[in-house]
Amino acid sequence: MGRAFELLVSGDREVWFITWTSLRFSMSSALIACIPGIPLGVLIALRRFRGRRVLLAVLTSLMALPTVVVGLIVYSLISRAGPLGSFGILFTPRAVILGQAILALPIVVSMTASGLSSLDPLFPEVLTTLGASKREVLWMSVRQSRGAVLSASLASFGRVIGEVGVAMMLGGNIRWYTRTITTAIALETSKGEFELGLALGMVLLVMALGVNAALHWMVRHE
Amino acid sequence: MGRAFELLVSGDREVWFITWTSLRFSMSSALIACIPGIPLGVLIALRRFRGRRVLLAVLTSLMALPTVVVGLIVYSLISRAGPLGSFGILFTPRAVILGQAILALPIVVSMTASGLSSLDPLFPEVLTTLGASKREVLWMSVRQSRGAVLSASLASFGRVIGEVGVAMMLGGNIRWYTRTITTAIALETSKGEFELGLALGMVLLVMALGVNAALHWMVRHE
Amino acid sequence: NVRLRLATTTSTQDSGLLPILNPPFEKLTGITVDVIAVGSGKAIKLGENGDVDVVLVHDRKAEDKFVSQGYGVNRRDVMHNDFVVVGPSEDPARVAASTSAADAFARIAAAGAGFVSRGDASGTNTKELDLWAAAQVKPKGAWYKEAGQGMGEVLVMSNDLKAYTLADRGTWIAMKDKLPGLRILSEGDAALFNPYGVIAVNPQKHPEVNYMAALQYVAWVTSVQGQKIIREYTMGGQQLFTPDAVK
Amino acid sequence: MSSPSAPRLFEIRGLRARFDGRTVLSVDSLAIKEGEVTVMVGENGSGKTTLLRLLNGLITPAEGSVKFRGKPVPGEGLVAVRNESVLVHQSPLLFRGTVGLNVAYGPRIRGMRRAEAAARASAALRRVGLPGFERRRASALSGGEEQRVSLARALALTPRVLLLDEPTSNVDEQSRREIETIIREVSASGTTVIMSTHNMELAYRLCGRLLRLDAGVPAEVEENILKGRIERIDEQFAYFRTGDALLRCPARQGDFVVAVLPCDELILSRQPLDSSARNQLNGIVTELRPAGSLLTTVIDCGIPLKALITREAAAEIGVAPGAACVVTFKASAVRLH
Amino acid sequence: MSSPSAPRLFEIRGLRARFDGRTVLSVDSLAIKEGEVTVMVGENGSGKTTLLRLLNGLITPAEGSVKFRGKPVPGEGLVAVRNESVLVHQSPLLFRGTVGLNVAYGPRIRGMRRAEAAARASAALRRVGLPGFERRRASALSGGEEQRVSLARALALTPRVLLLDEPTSNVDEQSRREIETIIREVSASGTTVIMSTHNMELAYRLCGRLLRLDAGVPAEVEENILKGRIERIDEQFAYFRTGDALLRCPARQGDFVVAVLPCDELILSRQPLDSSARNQLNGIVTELRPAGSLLTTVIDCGIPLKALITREAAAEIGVAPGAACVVTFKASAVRLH
Ligand SMILES: Nc1ncnc2c1ncn2[C@@H]1O[C@H](COP(=O)(O)OP(=O)(O)OP(=O)(O)O)[C@@H](O)[C@H]1O
Ligand SMILES: Nc1ncnc2c1ncn2[C@@H]1O[C@H](COP(=O)(O)OP(=O)(O)OP(=O)(O)O)[C@@H](O)[C@H]1O
Ligand SMILES: [Mg+2]
Ligand SMILES: [Mg+2]
Repeated sequence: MGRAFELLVSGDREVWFITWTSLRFSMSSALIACIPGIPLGVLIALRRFRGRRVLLAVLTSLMALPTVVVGLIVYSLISRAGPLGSFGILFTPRAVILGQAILALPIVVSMTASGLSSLDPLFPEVLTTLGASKREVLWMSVRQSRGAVLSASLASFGRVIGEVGVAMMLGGNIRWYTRTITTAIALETSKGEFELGLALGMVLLVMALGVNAALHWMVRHE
Repeated sequence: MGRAFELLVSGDREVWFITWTSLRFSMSSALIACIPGIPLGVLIALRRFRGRRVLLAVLTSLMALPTVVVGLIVYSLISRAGPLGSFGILFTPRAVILGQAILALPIVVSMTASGLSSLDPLFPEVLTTLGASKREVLWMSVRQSRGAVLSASLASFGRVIGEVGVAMMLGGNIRWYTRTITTAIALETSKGEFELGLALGMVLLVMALGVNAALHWMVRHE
Repeated sequence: NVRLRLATTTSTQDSGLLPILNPPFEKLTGITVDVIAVGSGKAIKLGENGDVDVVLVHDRKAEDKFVSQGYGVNRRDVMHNDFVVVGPSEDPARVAASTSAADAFARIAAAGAGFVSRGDASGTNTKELDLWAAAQVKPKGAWYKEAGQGMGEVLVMSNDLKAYTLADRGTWIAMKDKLPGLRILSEGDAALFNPYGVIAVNPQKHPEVNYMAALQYVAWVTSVQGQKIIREYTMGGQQLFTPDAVK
Repeated sequence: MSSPSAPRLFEIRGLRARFDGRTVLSVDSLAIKEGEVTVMVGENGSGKTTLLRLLNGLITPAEGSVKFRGKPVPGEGLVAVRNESVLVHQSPLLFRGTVGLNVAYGPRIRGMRRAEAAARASAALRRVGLPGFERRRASALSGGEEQRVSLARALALTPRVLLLDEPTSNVDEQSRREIETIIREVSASGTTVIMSTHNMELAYRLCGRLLRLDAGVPAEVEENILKGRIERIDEQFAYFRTGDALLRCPARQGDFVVAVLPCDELILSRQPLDSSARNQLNGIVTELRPAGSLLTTVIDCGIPLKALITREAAAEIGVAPGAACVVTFKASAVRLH
Repeated sequence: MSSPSAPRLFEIRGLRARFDGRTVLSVDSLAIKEGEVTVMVGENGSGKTTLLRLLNGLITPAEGSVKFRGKPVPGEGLVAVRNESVLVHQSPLLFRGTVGLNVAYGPRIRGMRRAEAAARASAALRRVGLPGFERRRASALSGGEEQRVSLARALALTPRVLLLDEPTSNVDEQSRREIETIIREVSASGTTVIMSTHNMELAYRLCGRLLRLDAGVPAEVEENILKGRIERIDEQFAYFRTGDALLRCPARQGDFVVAVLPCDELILSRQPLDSSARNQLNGIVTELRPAGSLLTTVIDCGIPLKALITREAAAEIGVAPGAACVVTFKASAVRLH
């Protein structure tokens, strides 16, 4: 801990930079995942359709996919040799954000769905009879279960800010460019600099706590 | 996919071994995390105490902790130089299971708590008036929210079976001993054997799906 | 702002050489060098896929294959360092008394003392397997731990497990302060020679690669200035690499 | 019966509703006129809630059709049903947040501006006897308060069709009377009301039409429900005016608006009877129809009265459409509500 | 009033309950005897549910104490309250799974074997009129079915104290009568019943004691509630026997067990009045106590009757404890339930 604060307070420019990069990547990717993920989760929770259970099981299983595998899959798409190679986004921040968003999506969807499944089954009916359109039912369900939706978003944020596989594979851990706290930790650890790794871990934890607290506070005071 | 099945079907003994190791480690660690984690989550959900919100925020933030940091922390305890070094469990299966259980614990606790918070607030009261003791209220709450509790357990299982940091750091990725699917993927990837990495990823995914399906089925037919 | 992507092994990055070697190049040419430090195998794979412009690795067999398959052009020797056999200070296998690297390995096997192998098909791992062959030992058994990890991790493991291992000198020097239980027990054998090469990715295979910048980089590391920086780079008072391009 | 140009508000044909393979509702044919107050009664599990949900297009029938203004629901008619009708569910389900937010939700969702919707909400809350409840947390209400908020939430929409599922079950006496008044008022202003209740008093007092469900099947109502008012009261009788008839009833005080006369309490005869029964009305038989082993006879005595008689008795007295007869019943057989 | 050796079942002193800083219940002193049926009535939000929860030790009072068999609840008496009493909540909250599982839960948790508990559950379900519902999913019930299952869940425990919060609100007429019978039966077997309801008919018929809550404060009940039965009925009157008195009531048919006589419908006089009022009873004033600006007078006419009179009238007639007087009231003032 002492080391972490020393690093931050001493104004080590590089630590500040990678902290900011981590935050930027994970906020962006969690947000990008939430935009389709929350509505999708709500739909899965509220609709009864064929294959719903299977879909949920697949989503939960996807949460188990190692980050490096997600990295590999995205890599095989955006590598020069892959179908989207011409965009040349490999080893850029965009690639990391894309990969992390893909990583976050199943988490957002399945946690939102499982959170909302505890809504009273009559809830959508009550909204509907009051004149709510399908979209409004969706939106109100989110507001009604905002605790669960917040949990889902925060869990996906936590997952991406703490993951290293995608950031390493797609970002390349390039100094002053795509190096994040986690890739830096991996680097330091591989060099045997365990204390520095731990210190960076603490920085990350403090940041995650801050984001958590801020979002909880916002939702509470909405 | 093709490659993965080829590997499994061709009876590659090593692939079977690492698959079994992965399953063994993650089942054990998820189970170990659930034993204190589920009751703790239920307590946090049902009791109103000071610092409850803070505790929840910390737990959610802990989910963001990179696996390698968890690995580092446990390492610093069980390494020869650490306070528990004399047990000599570093680079053994026990070390991995211990580390993964620590990783899984905040997930189990916070997801159980958030799942149960959607129980009707009168539910414990109804149980109490029917003569349930505090322990029975706890147990019935779990059964009542078994979907949420199952999700929590499966999420923690998914997290540990898909993680690589702890397994690598504490298990050492030792062939025929502590090598798991994820550490094998990391190894193959570092060798540039991307396809093999992907194939192993698919093996893992299929396994996670199997466990998910089995548990869902069990809970449904309880 | 031109960016050049360099895939390299972790040893060049972790030893601190590249952070010294690259800035003068960047200043000189205005090209930003993105260093992607991975295992040798992965670095070459990235080159094959055209995801990087230039590779700097140490695995002669893989490099030659890379060039012969047409993925890489203009391979140049850059520098070398060497491998050392490290092990517990107590030296239960009496490796310190060995006459050659192969002899050292034979002693380890004979004593059944712990040995941690990289097991990751890296240059170091390839070299290690060659040495086992030379010692006429099939490494197998509880004493032989295939870790499948990077050099740093394997050194840490050896330290903890009180086991022997083969390490490149650069990483050893960089990390030896954190490895109180280990010391060099065998070194200097010609068989432990570890050459690094730089290869530009073939623009005919991958037209998108920044071939011009890659050539400039190859030119820089093999230039007199570049080689001087390599020669003068020391850590803990020890020279880490010996330049090969300019004698 | 209905003129073909003006379709009934709701028309039901061959309707079947099933849950888990069990048929819980089975209505062959039913029409509901605009402006009417239809009250559904029936045992627990007889399908009242299910029918209301079907009418509101919230669930889909297993067989048959519900038509709203001639268009099928769910289907073409769904938009119209959504726009014109609101169902107040049996168990009030309030959203998190304040009571005001709950009640203003409907108007807001239909595009009303915030201030206007809030004003509507306040008015609706005042109407159900909960003035000033706007800022209370919806989760911190008593059972009856919840139920009244849920009614207010529907009233705030001023719907053309109001579907109420047991709106007074948890409500106190005073509020029950107020809700009765509300239903009278909205009905007077042209709103169609379809409600279910177990409170027979409320059912009798409000119904334009009483619908009894028996295990999912509409059943004949075996009572004469006569709207009217007490004309005078003496120590012996209350005199209840309904249409052209004046009925002698037990002398009770109260604001009674309906007299209920069970069909099997009516005695038919050709000549006036010499009995202690204090009500005798002359009438003409207009209809005869079988009702199980008995016959339902409709007699026009200025008001139409239904009587249940055995087939033998009918033959003996010579009951046939067009025949004159005398209807006799005791004062104590008349139940005032 | 009570003998010191036998403490009342419940004793309340200076009780205050608060939610969000608002005092919603304020009972200075109240005792409930064992074996009695206490019925609570009062407006929505008057604190009935809150009082029941306090009695069951489910919430903690802000001030004051509830004692069960002399021991404070929550506190020393909690174990006893838990063992002997069950509260049926206002909104039935069933667990997932089958109805059988719900009803057998209580017996199971108290250590009964599975088969025995299942048998108990079946018996309880039969008792509430839901035989064969054991295997139904608890989430697939109608509103009234849910409520009856929740009652059965409590009955399966055969508690010594049964706390019922509006047990008949969603229940059909027939079942309401059955529940009334159940309450009579459990009460006859010695169980203490404390219930809340908005159904005044049920309240009057069942109550051993009627407790009216007015904004959280127990209020005087301004009615004479006279238990008894119809002795005979003629075309003019029903004759209701209560204690030594025979009351003339409006002639209505039905199974009436209670006559309710509002206190302000009684006229007191020294001499028999020559009026059309058909009930005149002679009695002796036993008590006089102020009730706002009026006086509550208790007259022993074989049965104790309460009358509300003005202070002037009291002075004029000379109403004082021990004085003889005549109580007069109209037949139509008597409400039979
Ligand atoms: N979601 C459901 N799934 C399965 N069965 C159901 C469901 N809802 C209702 N039922 C069953 O359908 C039947 C009709 O239920 P419905 O709710 O329409 O009755 P109701 O007349 O409203 O009764 P109540 O007076 O108790 O409210 C009942 O037997 C009930 O058990
Ligand atoms: N959990 C709560 N939080 C805050 N206020 C509450 C809560 N529960 C009840 N209240 C308030 O306390 C008062 C008394 O409520 P209570 O439920 O005891 O009333 P009640 O007599 O049972 O009414 P009802 O007849 O409607 O069931 C009400 O004004 C209600 O709004
Ligand atoms: Mg219903
Ligand atoms: Mg209540």
